[in-house]
Amino acid sequence: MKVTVEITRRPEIADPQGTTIQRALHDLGHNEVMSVRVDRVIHLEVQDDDPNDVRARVEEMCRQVLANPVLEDFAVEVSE
Amino acid sequence: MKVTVEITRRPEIADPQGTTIQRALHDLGHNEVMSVRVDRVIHLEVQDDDPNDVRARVEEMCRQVLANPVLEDFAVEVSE
Amino acid sequence: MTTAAQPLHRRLGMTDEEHESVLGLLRRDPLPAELAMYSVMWSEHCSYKSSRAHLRRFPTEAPWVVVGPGENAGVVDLGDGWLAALRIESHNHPSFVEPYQGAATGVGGILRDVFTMGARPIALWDQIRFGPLDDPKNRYLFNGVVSGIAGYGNAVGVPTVGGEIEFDPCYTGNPLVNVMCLGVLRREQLTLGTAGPPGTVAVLLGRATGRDGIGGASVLASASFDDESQEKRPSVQVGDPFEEKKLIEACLEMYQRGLVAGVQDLGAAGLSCATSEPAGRAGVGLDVDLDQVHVREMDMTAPELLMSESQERMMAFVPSEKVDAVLGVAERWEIDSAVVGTVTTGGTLKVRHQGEVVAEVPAASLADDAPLYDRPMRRPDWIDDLWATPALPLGGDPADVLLRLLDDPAIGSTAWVHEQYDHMLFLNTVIGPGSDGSLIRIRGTEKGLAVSSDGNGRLCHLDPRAGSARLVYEAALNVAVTGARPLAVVDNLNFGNPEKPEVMWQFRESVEGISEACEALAIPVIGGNVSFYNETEGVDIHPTPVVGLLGLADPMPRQPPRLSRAAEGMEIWEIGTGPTSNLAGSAAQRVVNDELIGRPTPPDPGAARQVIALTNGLAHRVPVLHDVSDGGLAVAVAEVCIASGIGARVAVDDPGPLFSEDPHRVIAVFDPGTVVLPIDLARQVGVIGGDSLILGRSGSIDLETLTRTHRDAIPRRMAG
Amino acid sequence: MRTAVVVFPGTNCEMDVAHAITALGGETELVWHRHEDLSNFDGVILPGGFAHGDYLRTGAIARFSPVMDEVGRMAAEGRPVLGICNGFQILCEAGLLPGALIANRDLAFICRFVDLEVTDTDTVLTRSTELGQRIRIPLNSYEGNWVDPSNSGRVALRYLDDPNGSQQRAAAVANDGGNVVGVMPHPERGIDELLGSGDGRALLEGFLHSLVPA
Ligand SMILES: Nc1ncnc2c1ncn2[C@@H]1O[C@H](COP(=O)(O)OP(=O)(O)O)[C@@H](O)[C@H]1O
Ligand SMILES: [Mg+2]
Repeated sequence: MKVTVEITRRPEIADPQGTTIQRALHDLGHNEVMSVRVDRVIHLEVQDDDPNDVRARVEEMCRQVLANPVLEDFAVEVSE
Repeated sequence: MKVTVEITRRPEIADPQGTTIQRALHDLGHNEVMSVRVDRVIHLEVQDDDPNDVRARVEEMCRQVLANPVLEDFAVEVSE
Repeated sequence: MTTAAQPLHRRLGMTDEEHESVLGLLRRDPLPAELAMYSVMWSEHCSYKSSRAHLRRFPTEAPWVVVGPGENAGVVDLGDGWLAALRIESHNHPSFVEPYQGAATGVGGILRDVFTMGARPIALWDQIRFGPLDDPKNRYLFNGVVSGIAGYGNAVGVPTVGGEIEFDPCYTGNPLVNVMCLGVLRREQLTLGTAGPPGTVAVLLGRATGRDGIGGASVLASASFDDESQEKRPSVQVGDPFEEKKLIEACLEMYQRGLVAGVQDLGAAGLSCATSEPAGRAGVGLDVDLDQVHVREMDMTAPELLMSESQERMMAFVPSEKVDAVLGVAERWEIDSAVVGTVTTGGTLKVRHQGEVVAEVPAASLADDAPLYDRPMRRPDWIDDLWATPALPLGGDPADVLLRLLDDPAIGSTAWVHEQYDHMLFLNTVIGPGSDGSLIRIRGTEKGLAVSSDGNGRLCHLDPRAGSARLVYEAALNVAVTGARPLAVVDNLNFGNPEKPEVMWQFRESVEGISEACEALAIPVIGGNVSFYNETEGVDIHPTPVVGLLGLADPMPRQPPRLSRAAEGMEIWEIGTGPTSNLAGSAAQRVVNDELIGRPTPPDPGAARQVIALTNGLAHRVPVLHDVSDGGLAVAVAEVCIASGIGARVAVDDPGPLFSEDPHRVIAVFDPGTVVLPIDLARQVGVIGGDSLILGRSGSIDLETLTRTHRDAIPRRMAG
Repeated sequence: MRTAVVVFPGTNCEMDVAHAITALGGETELVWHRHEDLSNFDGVILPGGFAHGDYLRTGAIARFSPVMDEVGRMAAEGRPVLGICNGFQILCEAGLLPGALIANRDLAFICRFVDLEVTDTDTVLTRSTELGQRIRIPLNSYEGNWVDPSNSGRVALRYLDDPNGSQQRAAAVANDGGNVVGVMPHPERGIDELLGSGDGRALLEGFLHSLVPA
């Protein structure tokens, strides 16, 4: 099964990378860009047929290694 | 308008981060994980009301700077 | 939860008595923003309320001291118009909450303390301590901290040229992350944290202010650590080395062009500190308009703006006619800036927000009227028991013990750590990580700056006074092996809960030990930092003072001694009073017997001075000089063999003399007949040669095994 | 004969490069990235560091700096253009060199001396060296892993071991003309035996010998 995990930085945590990219886009003339934030998506392929089971396992992986609970939230999506 | 850009690494390009994460997951006993790929998502807020226009602009930003054509492909999604 | 019902001052971490003092000072109920400012400024972290009385014990004067404790960094004179600035700081609790960002922001903060003085930061050191690496949580913390130091230090462009690592179960719930920074400057660039005369304009430079780190000083760094800390997580700050790099360059340009009257960094307590301290120091007042502060989040309240610990910000105090020039420099370096205040006569700090006065307090009171605690002290009973128990003898073959020591992550190679740090930038690192002291040249002069930092929690647990004193002597010897003469000390006092009389006693003893050693060597303490409340679930860490010592080699040896310069046929001499066999607190005692007992050999100031002086002279003449510390003589010789890629034959095979860590000893390696050493202070212990290390009749270890064991000590554990 | 050393916000090796070039008898000037005119210079070096914090991708934002048009012009005119470390990354992003640089195989920053072998002497960096010559200089990067799906780069220096996973073990890559070179290890950190090696001198001397008056 294919699983997509989006890891997003918590809104209250500063995002220097987003700020810098926004500045660069303005420099390039894209002044219409109001905000930028960069997150990570992790695509996993998991050998298992039960979507609920897969979701539970991947959520555990997120808590263990994929996401940093202090700074980030995660959302798991199981497909096929 | 909110725009989401997913920047994916081309399959033929090595992904040290994905490899490392997969190894870490196996170390933790998650042997069911067959593959891991780490991509980036960029969330933009763009001041403009015409979705087509927004898409065209963001695609241009992608070609210019957000993605590196040697390594990456991109997909733009405009919402609201 | 009862928190909602608690009065504001308690929610801010203030005691009722402290709240009473504020009432007494202001003769009225404080406004919320005022209470916020007092709470952070009077926190343990910012006010040193438990330690201040003891810190007065330190000797702080010497003819070469330009700025002593009390400013952002200590400054000493190096001659010919050159000055050096040095400061050390801890980021223990933030690094436990989020190791990468905690360590990264620690680096950012220590850099700001140094470039606030007008100095260009030229080198960093890290002193880090964790629980044993067989616990995955400790590996996670260790890895995160090292990556954070690398991530920030490398990107900001200041080399990390050394440090130290220790592992002990006492740090499992409470890792220690200290960082130290050295800067150099020309005398005319010296800048102080003063607000300047009335009319001077306060310009806030750098990153926009957000809600990050609110209460970091009062909440995270000034209280014990427990499960509730989980809820304190929103105070995590995120560092931006890119912004800091620009800020460094912009500030240095301002100093060079003489545009500022004073500068203060925004660290703990943020704007509260950066407004009140400089005004207090200058004996003036300040009008601040919070609406001018550039922000990253909407609807921030006045207390939030005053307490935020957003990183990479500096406050410049600028004569009014130079404000445009300062704003121009900021723009050129692509950093944000805002005029936020004006210096006034009279000493009142007046803060406005959205048209209202939200605070109006005597500026100096935030720093000067902070509470001062004389906390009870008691010598713990268990010390005598520890001293009375004789250490177990070291069983086993010495060659075997040596291999086990080299495989210890605190003794094995630090390459896994220091190869993640850029330690070569600026082309000044003559001696970098992996040796005793670091040696940094000042190009265009004959001068070399030698720096060493030393801590030893186990030694200080057994004897906080003697242990702390020995740190100073060890650091002095470490700089002596590069040919440098000790100049000054900074200290980072990492201790447990000061509300416990035993911890306070350890603290006092440690201050006493450092002071005595400094006096014996005639060097001053020019700055430092105190970190209390290093305990988890009621268990305190070992008392862990860390001493950073700056030495000056002028001239620097043309060919400084290096571990890698030993060659076939050279003699190995041990310098220092002998014989020695006390194993109390040694690495061998820990590794072989897993115990911590006995009374370590106290320092001998006379012998220390003699050995340091002798070593200092030898540094200009011998190819290898190496101080004998962790792991004793055996490890010292093994390290020379590994670095030089050659074996040695050592005449000693008694475990005592081989593994004892008694103080004031170095080994010197040189061609026969090239050096004459005083017989009462030195003895030959072996010769260099062959392809194995032979310890008397006890056995031999081939060079390859020696090298591999040493190299893999950390990597093989980090591989999981 | 003058070399421009370009400074982007976040660059940090500019002073080291300027020092090394000066020590070898060359003449340099630090040029801010907003500069639009390099007509006074005969060659250009993009030094190492973290331009724009390495945010987004290393070199991605820097390549839009106004000065980069001039760097492109000099490259096209056949003048010596050298990118060291982050400068290499910028030249790839700008399309002046083939390929791109991604994270080291082991996902760790690497700062240590590495041993290299000269595999092409027909470039501005290696012209004063000999084929097969061994060179020892420091590597100092997190994203030093060169990939080139087009297989079109000329590898001028190769690692003897494989520290970071770089394709063909490439440590330095040149364009077809040999006048644009990117090198991941730092030649400017190898000009003084007191600091561990003098092998970088031959590389920078090659660059200086390639300068011809504009
Ligand atoms: N253990 C110590 N020994 C000597 N000086 C100290 C010690 N702890 C703190 N100081 C001095 O007190 C002053 C204030 O420190 P601190 O409030 O931590 O500064 P900052 O706000 O810059 O972090 C500094 O000059 C520091 O050197
Ligand atoms: Mg400070």
